[in-house]
Amino acid sequence: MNGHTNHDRTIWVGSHDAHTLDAVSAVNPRRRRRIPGIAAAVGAAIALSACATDAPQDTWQPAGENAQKIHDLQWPVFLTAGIVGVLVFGLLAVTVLRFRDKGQSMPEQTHGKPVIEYLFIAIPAVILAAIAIPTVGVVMALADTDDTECVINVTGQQWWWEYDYEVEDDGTICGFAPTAAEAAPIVTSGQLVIPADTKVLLRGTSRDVIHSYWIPRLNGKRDMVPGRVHYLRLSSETPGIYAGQCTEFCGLSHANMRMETIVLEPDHFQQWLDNELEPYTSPEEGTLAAAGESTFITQCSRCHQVNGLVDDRGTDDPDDDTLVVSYPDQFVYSGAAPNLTNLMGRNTFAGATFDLLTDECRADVWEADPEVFGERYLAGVTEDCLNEIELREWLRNSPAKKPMYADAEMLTETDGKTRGMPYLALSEDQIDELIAYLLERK
Amino acid sequence: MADTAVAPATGHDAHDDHGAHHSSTGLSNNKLAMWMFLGSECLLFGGLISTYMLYRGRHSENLGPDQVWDIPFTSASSFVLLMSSLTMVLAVSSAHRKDDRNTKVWLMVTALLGALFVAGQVYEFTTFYREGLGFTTSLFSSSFYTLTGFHGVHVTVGIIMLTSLVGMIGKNRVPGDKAETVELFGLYWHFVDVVWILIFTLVYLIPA
Amino acid sequence: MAIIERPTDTPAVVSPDAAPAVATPATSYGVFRRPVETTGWKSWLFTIDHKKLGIMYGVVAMAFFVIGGIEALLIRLQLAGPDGTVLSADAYNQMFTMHATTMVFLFVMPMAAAFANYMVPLQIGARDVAFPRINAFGFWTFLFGGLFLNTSWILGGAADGGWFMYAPNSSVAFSPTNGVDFWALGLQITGIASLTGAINLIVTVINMRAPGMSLMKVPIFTWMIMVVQFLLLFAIPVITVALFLLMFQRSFDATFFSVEAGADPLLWQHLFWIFGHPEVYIIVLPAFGIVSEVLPVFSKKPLFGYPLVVFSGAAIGFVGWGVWAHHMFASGLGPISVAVFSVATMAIAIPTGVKIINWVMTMWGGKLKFTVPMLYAVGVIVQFTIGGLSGVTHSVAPSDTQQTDTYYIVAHFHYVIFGGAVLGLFSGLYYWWPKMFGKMLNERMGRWNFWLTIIGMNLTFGPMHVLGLQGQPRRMYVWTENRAGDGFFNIGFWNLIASIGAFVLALGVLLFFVNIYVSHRKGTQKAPLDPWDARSLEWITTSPPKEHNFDRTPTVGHLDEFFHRKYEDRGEGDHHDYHQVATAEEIIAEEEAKGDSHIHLPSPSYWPILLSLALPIMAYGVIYNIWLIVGGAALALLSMYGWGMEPHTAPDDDYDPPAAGTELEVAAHG
Amino acid sequence: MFTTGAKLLLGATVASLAGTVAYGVLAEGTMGTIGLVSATVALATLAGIVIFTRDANVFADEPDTFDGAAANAARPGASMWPFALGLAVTTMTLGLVTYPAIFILGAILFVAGIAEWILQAWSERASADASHNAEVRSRLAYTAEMPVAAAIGLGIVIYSFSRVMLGVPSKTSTIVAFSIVATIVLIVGAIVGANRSITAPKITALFAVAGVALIGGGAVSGLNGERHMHEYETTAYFAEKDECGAEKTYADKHASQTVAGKAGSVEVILNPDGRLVHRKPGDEVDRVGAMQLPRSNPNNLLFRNETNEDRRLVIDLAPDYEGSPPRICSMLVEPGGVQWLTVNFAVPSFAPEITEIGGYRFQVPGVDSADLEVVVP
Repeated sequence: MNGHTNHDRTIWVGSHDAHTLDAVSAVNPRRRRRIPGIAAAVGAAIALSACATDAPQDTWQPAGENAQKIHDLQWPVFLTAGIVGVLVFGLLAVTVLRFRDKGQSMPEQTHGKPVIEYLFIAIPAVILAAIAIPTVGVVMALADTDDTECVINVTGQQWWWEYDYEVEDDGTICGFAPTAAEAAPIVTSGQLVIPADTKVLLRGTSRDVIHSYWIPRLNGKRDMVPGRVHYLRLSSETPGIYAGQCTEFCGLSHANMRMETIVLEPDHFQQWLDNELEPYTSPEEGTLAAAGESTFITQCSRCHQVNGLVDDRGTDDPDDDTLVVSYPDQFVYSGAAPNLTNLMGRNTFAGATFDLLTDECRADVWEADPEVFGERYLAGVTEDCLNEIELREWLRNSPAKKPMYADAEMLTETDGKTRGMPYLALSEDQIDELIAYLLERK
Repeated sequence: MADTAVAPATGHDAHDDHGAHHSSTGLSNNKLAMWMFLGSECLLFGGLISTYMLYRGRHSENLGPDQVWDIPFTSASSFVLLMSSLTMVLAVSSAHRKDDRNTKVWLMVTALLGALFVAGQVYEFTTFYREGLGFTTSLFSSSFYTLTGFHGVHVTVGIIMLTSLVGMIGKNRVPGDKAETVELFGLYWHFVDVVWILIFTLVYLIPA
Repeated sequence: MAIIERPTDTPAVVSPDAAPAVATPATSYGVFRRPVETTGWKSWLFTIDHKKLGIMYGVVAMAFFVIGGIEALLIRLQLAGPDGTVLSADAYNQMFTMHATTMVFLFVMPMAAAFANYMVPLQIGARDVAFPRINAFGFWTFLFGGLFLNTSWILGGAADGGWFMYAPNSSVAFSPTNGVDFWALGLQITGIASLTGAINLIVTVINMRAPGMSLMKVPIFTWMIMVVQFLLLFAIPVITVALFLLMFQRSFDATFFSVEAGADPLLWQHLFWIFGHPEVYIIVLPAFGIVSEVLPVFSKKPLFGYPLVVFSGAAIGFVGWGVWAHHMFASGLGPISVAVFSVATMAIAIPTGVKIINWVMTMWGGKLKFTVPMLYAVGVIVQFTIGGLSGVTHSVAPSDTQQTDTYYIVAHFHYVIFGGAVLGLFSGLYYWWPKMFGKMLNERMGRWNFWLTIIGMNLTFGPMHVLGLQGQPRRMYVWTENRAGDGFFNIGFWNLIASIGAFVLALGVLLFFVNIYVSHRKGTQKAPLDPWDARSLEWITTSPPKEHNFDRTPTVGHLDEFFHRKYEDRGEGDHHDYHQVATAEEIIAEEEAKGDSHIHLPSPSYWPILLSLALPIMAYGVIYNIWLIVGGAALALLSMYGWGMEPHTAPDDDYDPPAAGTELEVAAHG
Repeated sequence: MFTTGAKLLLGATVASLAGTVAYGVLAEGTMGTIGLVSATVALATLAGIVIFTRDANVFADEPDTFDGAAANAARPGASMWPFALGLAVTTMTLGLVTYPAIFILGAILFVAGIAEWILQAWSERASADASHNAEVRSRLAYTAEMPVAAAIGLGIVIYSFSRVMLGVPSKTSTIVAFSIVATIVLIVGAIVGANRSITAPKITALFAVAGVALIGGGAVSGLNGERHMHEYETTAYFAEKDECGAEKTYADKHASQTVAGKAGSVEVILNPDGRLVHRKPGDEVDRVGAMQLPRSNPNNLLFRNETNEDRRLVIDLAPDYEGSPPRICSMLVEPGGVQWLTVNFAVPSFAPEITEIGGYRFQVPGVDSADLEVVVP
């Protein structure tokens, strides 16, 4: 800038001449070039960045059928927009350079030429029509759900996602028949597991406010609105983890409402399914985990369901066990808490915000090649890989780790129900027990 | 809306006389403004009516519209409101004839008919409430009371304006052109009537 | 003052030394006297002069601009690095909600209102707006509404649901503080201000044009303002309905947005965006008007295709009503609706493109002088084009489902609102400053101001395109390295750049305030009457204009009336040869000489400000105590009746001293 | 020579005396009587002093008059406000010992009296010209008086008349009463408009008579109480009484059959062969198998009846579960009609209390084949 300022003269000379500002018109022409220059730089930066990094939520790296359709539609639009931009800025640059005041005489006072004007209406109209036609086509194609092969229900709540897999009329789940166990609905959270090469239809709703389900590399986003059911197609050929994030502002911890979609080869998906349907096994008597089971029943099971967990405390008769059924709607405003039956089969927790895996183990899974990904994912969280620090912090005081409306006294409007997990005042021993117990949930 | 316009910019001494307004369109500022205001009001009622139309069927286990309506009564009160439009016309024409006495009489009659209409609405609301349809009972009831309530408030404001106008004419304190002021109030009043016809048709007559 | 006795033999450009005559009042009304002060705080508090109100609009809007800017800086500080700790999640949510609300409702709209108030009557040769007291009411209502809204910061926390305030997140259960109540009521109040302003300005433009000024000779800025006022006229009632529903929901237990009762949360979205989309044009069209005024002046050419620019403005206004659902492409509308709204949205790019091309063509073949207002105007062309083109990319609905609610959208609308509206408003500030205050803003400072702003805004908002395309959603109080990607140019890098840019931008804006100070220091010279060689009617009067604007109502024969009075084409056929036949001084002196001797202006009044004051009182009542509503309503009723029965021009004996034909106009500023 | 102050105090004394007598006769209680007697005595004393000192005014016949003396000011006009104020104070005192409503009435009178008095006092000082002063007073006074008068008048008409209508014994007679009153208003208006010999006082008298009649009618109706109104039973009420049968009940009278905004809803359809099927958004076909719905979520369902008879949808929920009804049923839906239904499953279907009742099942009374299982995971 300093190089230019010396061309600025005193602002204006205070005469009463009507043309007093001629003085300021002498400006370095180089400055003019900056405007299109900056524009070009910004454009270049955008183009550059699209392939420069490997952000997990990059919208320009489609890995699913619908994302690909969107991408095929959008890049020509971006290109067209870029070309139009360059043309406009070029014209502007020429104008600015050519017609700046060099002492020429007063230009003709023309109000325009109709031909030019109509031309400039026609050109954008044609360009936009060319964009509009494929757009309508893709909109219709994306809404087509005729060939659905697998239906999964998705329910959003503050601030995590719940998935439940329906049992179809023919007794399959997502087109797969369970090998050993009888088919039953599977309820998970945070990480959605889908088979590769399968046209999955998510049927989403919400328990409280509007959330939006978005896995950028697989498809565009879709709002999940309470009281309505919206659907979204996901499908991918490539096994792997696809990251996403809730994109409709949903209150305090909106930033901490994430999700992942896991794409597994059909074999691996079958394994995962069977594992999910495996009957519950209690930890061995006398272990830390067994103590953890009791702690879980007293401290956690009011909200968190572990399928098949029975409460045999206080009874001698082994047949007199009561099935532990959680009633989160009495404690949590949205009426739900994540199902923890197979917590360690996933590798994130608390709305997919925190990792259950240590950084190293995480990288192993997240950056695995498609061929080995399935195995690594299905291995779940082992004791060595457990990210104990964050899990411990979470159990110690969850609202401090992730902002939540967890203080029931503040929430007179919700009948004292919390939004999110409250502070439970667990002792360090109890936390040890719980971690041991949870490690076996896979 | 009771502001009196600045003399439009023709700026000669002749126009200092407030009666002789002259504008680019020939319409007085006040009248133009009233039309604009009413245009805006159309969208207000449009929004409220849309809300009602969306929610009229949403009362899964509670009272629905067709159960509580008393169409004969509402027809009678609608007729009363329509009559008030007629008397308003008479008031405006008296005002144009510079007949203060009859202007006052007809304005008063209009106000009274309006008051009867509002009284009818109060009666109707009370009946509905006693029959179990509270403001928060269902989406249908909330949107019904909101829509008709907004209309009732418009009528009430109109009545207060009319009676005040009677008072102001009596005390000779109407600023500006008296006939025009009466006409403006008339515009507003007719608008409120027309909206009621719309509400009566959409809300009461067309079966859900 | 109501009545101005203007001695016709003394030109008013030369301020007479004679002090206003002091006369003892024959009668005094004491407390019943109408306010008559022409100087001091009372002259501002009770004024109904459109110019004073315009200035106050501007000052208040600038104050809110600073507040909104500070909120923006805090947001950028929080996001400069991963897992920011500057703000808590709660504070952050309030911050971005109030940043948007403040910038849209309390800065850009009132700033446009400032210019509209000040310039429209001048541009159409009127002495004031049609309803000066309603004008005053509008300003005070806006001010009190804005203050009311901001008091939520100290009364338990501001609104935290985003400026779009989607239901059901706005319900009491999800937003238990009073923030949303303040927001809803505050917007309701400022909405009243906008609505009254809209009616007032429409009537003014339609009815009060100078003789000879047909609609197609109305200056383009005034035209755009009129389009905006029509948009406001029809958009405000829709948001009013939505806000009422929200208020009933929160304060009176209605169930309009309670899903348990069967409500459809999309109702709010439809109502909000039916208002919200026209709002976008409400924000940007005034700036388009300013740019369309500034470019011809500094190109020394008339606006290229004036009728087309007018019609495209009107077309934008019309089509703007049919595209609201493009904010809802991800909301789960059916594919048919999505397709229709997608195409309609593309259609709106055509009139917008027309404007840009017409601007460039205005400059083509001109004699361009790059003064600061011109720089800003060219800045608008460039920045708005970028914003417009990125807009086209997400008018493509499938593409939008990837981009909506990400930083790409943030980038887009900041290019449109900052690059279009705010730069345009700054152009207007520099251009009209000498008209409004009689002093030129420092050009050198102005250049620094401009370039820092431009660099700052591109540094801030440019990287946001990248952030959005890399998948960073909006409204997140933290971002995490886990999702930032690898490499140097990852999300972290661009976030940091954006934050740095925000401070450069802040510095640029700060320079504007420094410039005001520098330009108004003692000893700076008065601005010439026609510093820019301007073309429109507002320059055919003194700077700043007298209270009655024009000594004689100008008669208009051309679109660029002032230009045609100054220049004469002596060429023949296709050959043009323009000669200056008169200077501004001569033209104004002539108007002066033929001026009206007895001009009636409406008198100041207590009632508008009192009535405005009643509104926030009632609003506090809705939140805290029903008796406040009663008290506020009583004050409102009293003020309305007082207003209704007050003659708009006070009788002469209401004045202290009475107007006796001895007074001369003294410039209020300078 | 009663000055303003004297008038105030005398008024207060008289009213206070009346209050004392009334209280002494009607109510029993020494404290109240003592208080009122003391007040009367005190007020009487003050009144005496003020009368004696003539409000501290200086009169023209006294020797030491000078220009600035208050006596030289224009003589204040007659005023009713001091008396009103006195009355107000007494009413308030009375209210304190009797009913709060009387106190509030007195307080309103008090505030209004003070305001009007101050206004009058101010305006009288404006100039020496009384008519001018009246004009000045009206400027502010009308702004308050007119809306208050209009609102009070309006309130009386609306309130009294709506009471009358509520008191009328039947709905039909309400309509008749309403029409008659409206017709009278119109006819009287027409007569007054046409007959110019009817003067303002006559009109005022007419209004007064009509007003008294209306208030009287309203008061009588108010005291008599409203006519009995039958509260509609809702289907929730019937569900509670286990009456969600196939037959028509009172709640089904005129039940609404259309619902706006159907997109995004789950539909439960009773198809022509008498089977219950369901369809969710994104599905192209009707499904007959179990329908899965999320737990603890207000599920908005549309029940569509495609048979030829009126049918309703019923579902049993968890018995005795806090906050949820044991059974939900829709209204009777006409052939082709639609009914909105919100169902919230608080407990999963594997919970013992649900497996006991055989799981969640949508059923249609009278159609045995209609049975749709709902799985709530």
